Amino acid sequence: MQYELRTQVIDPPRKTFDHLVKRYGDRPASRYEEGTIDIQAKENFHYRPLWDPEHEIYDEAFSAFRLTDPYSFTDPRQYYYAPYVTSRAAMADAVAATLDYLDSRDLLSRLPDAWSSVMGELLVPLRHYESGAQMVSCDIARFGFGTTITQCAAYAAFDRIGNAQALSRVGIALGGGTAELLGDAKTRWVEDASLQGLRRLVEELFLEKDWGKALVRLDVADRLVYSLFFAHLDDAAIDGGAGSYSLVAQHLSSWFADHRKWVDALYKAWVADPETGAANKGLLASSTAEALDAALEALRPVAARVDELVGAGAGASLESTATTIRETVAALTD
Amino acid sequence: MSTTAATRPVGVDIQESETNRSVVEAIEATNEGCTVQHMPGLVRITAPGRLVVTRESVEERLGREWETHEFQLAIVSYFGHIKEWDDDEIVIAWDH
Amino acid sequence: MAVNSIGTYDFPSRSRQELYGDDQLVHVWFQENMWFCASACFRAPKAMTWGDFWNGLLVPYAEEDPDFDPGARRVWTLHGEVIEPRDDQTLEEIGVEHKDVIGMRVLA
Amino acid sequence: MTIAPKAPRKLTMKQRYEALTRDLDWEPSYVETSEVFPYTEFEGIKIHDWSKWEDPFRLTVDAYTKYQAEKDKRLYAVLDGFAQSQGHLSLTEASYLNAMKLFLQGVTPLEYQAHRNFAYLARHLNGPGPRFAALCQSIDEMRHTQTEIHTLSNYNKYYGGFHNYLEQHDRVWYLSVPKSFFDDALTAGPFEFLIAIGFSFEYLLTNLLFVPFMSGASFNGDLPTMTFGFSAQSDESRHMTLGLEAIKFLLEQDEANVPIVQAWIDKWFWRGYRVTALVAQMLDYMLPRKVMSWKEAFELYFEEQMLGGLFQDLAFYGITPPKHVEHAIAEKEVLSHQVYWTLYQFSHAAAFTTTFPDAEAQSWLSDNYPGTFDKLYKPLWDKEARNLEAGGRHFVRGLPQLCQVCQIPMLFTEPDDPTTICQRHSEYRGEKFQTCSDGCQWIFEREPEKYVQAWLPVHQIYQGNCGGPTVPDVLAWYGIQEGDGGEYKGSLDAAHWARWHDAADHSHIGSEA
Repeated sequence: MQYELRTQVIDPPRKTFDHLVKRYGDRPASRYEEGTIDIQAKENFHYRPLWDPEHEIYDEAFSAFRLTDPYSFTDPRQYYYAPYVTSRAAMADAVAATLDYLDSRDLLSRLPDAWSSVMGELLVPLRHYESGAQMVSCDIARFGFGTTITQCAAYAAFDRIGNAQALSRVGIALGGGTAELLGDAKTRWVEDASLQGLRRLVEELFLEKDWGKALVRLDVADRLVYSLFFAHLDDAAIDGGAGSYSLVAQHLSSWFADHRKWVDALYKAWVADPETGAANKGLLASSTAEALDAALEALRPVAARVDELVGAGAGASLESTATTIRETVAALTD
Repeated sequence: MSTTAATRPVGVDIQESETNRSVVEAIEATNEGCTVQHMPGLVRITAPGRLVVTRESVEERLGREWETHEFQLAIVSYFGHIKEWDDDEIVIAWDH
Repeated sequence: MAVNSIGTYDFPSRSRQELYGDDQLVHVWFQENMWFCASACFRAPKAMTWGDFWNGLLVPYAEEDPDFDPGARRVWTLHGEVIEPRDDQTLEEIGVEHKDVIGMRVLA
Repeated sequence: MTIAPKAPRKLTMKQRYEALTRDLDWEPSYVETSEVFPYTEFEGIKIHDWSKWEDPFRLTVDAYTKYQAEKDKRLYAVLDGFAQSQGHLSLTEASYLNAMKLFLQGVTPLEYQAHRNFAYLARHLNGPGPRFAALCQSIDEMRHTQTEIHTLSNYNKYYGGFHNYLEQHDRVWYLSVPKSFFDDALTAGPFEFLIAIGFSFEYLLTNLLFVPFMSGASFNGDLPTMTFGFSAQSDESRHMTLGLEAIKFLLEQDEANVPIVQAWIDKWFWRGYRVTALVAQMLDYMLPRKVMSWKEAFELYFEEQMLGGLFQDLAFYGITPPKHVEHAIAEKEVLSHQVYWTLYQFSHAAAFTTTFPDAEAQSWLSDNYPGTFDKLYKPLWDKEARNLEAGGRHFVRGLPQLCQVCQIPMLFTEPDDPTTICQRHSEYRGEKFQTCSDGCQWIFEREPEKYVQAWLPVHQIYQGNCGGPTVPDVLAWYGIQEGDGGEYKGSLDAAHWARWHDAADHSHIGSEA
């Protein structure tokens, strides 16, 4: 016992790595900080990309949004891999528990037909929207500048695939344990008139080269989609006797609340930057406005279809979310 | 020197630990003619042509349910080609 | 063969001579002497005399070998040919160009 | 009310994976597919059917997070326990940590680079199967970056050489070897990157690179490194599979892909092999307790498993063993000795220390390299022993010539003559470029447009871009502090080690009470 006590008093000559001491002073650093801050290479890149000779391997010029110090933004959730993956394992467990419950009570087959249609026609095809969101997030993870940002984007990309898979599992459950309904959902995603605006929006987003703008455009669409499907319809479903819709929606809704924490923090860092803040504000305001117009146009037919099926005031809800987005961005950029 | 896919060795390295002991024993029992070598921190099992890990044989030794995905907690490296990885078995073999 | 790229792929060498002004890089390849683990690289003015190159750059480097004998007879090579540089000749006059490799072998 | 069939059949792992991962794709119609995937054509690779891509792991997000969370739980428990119990004092010797310093400075930043570029693949490959596999690998590589940092962070608190590893990776001469290697891969197109990193690095060379490090850790009392290493390697098996699937997929898609892939294998085998030179000396010289020799590791992991196994398999597609592989085989007897002899002489400008191999170490080298050590390298160490007795310690007083491609000092010898340093010359646009070997020369001449851009540390120092004209200026720019480099004996690490072990001795406890 004494031996151990004795050995524990060795005073470590260093508290952490040099780059963290420079930034935060001589104090022990957190695992998030050690695993994130300044990790991306900064200088002396050896070669230019063959696939984009105009840029360096990591290049601030990949976006018009700039931070004087990219590490002035940090993830409010402090996710490095271990806590991230632990939190997602718990989310996946929760989703699985819900699906098992729905399955064991045969609850999905007891849904009112209209709500069953909302799920099969509109909710399950969103797996493709999520898959598109994964691709956009991967671009941010590769071309973003600074590990605090790109790490969030990489985890978000993985989350989006997770969401796509969760929605697919709903589809499998809804299809009585087969993948048939997923095939229908894909056809709907590609062919149904109500979904074409949204699909077009995703496809056009693939061509956005500026990762900052892509992030804003995706976020605006996300806020409309999530607010409609996982907040507004969650309530409406309970009123409409479709409790199992709500059981599913809660998981995506809580994921989105977690996800938006870092996006919001990044917006705040953009506008607060002492040097680039003014330019970022202008960009954020204009990108949001453009993105909102496009996303509303894409989602109005979706909301209209929802209202046709269950008459839940989806259209009005969509417009009201848009107003909230306009107000929030105005408050941030005025 | 030409060899055939049926005899050319394949192998897997497994981290040496108490929990992995059943996995190693199961592989030994399932694969006739395999060789087990202990190296610092790991166990290397090689077999001519083909090496199979079956869920059933691991579960028998482990005394509980075991998903083949769990093999990911044990494997350190392998050589050969993972030809199959499904609910019941994992097969490492060469294609050609 | 040329690289495959999207768009023009044309960048200047990061080691080109103009980056060294009136100087150039000169390599010395120690042959038949494994004490020197690798060939050496020096920056030297093109107008530096061989005498200055030898006394000012090469000897201080080579002295790290405890058996180094500055007076030993040596064979020098450049561009695959034996050369016999005189102390008063400049590197340029000897024909040493940017990033050339000068071979140096001590005669037994 | 619709009634679903009762007791639905559970989907098999394969069906479930297909449904959840591979079926997420659709053919875009509002924009051109070629605009959505702008990077998968310029390399000349032809893909006819992306759905032919196989992923034997059949992972889905729920299974991934479940097992990865479990792995990390186990790993961080070991790290915490080790830190709390002053586990660093149970290493064989503080000099062991030189291997880990090299690892943190040289390898960890590469894991991060892999993370970023697998994200690029996870966006820009046309098929959802390979995109998902790439995405898993991308976040796995972030995991490796972080678990390595967190593992070695504890050593950084007590020992030199770790504290400025990130800046050093961007600046220090010997670290431009791994950095330029990965920069080369990142700047290549997506398919070349897959062959470079996914196949050549992860499948062909990963065992050679990592298993010796991890076994070395296990053998030298470094429980955390062993744990993170084996834990990372379990992800690595997925990565190896991605690499192998990638190559088989490309080869099966179109015959015209075969020569392109072969040239990439030729290039990336040699490029990766050169980076493993650092591992060779680590195994034979840096580990206080040796695990296996480089030669043995090379024979087992490369010659037996890859040449004897994998390449026999790939012969089916018309793929031959990598160009210049015979030179690597010839070098196995000399490589580690040449590299360590070089690091020994340049460690005054490094963030690790080196020392004279003692009698026991030399006799191990002599036993393991009966054909070369006594004849070629022992005489050098004997001369250095006399030098040390006379108060000398051999450090080079200047800068080495570097290979334009691998960026290692020009220390390698002719394949058939281990006493003659190899010099290869090429000219491009009127400028001379030297390379260390036929392998590096071939790589240079294939793509000179690329390699002329190399940020060669020695040239940059001479251009005045590295802090100033003198060695102390450059070392300050490297962020090297007293005790980081030079000779191990008498170093700060050695002194601390001795003091802490004295302090940990029972006999002192009573006297201080």
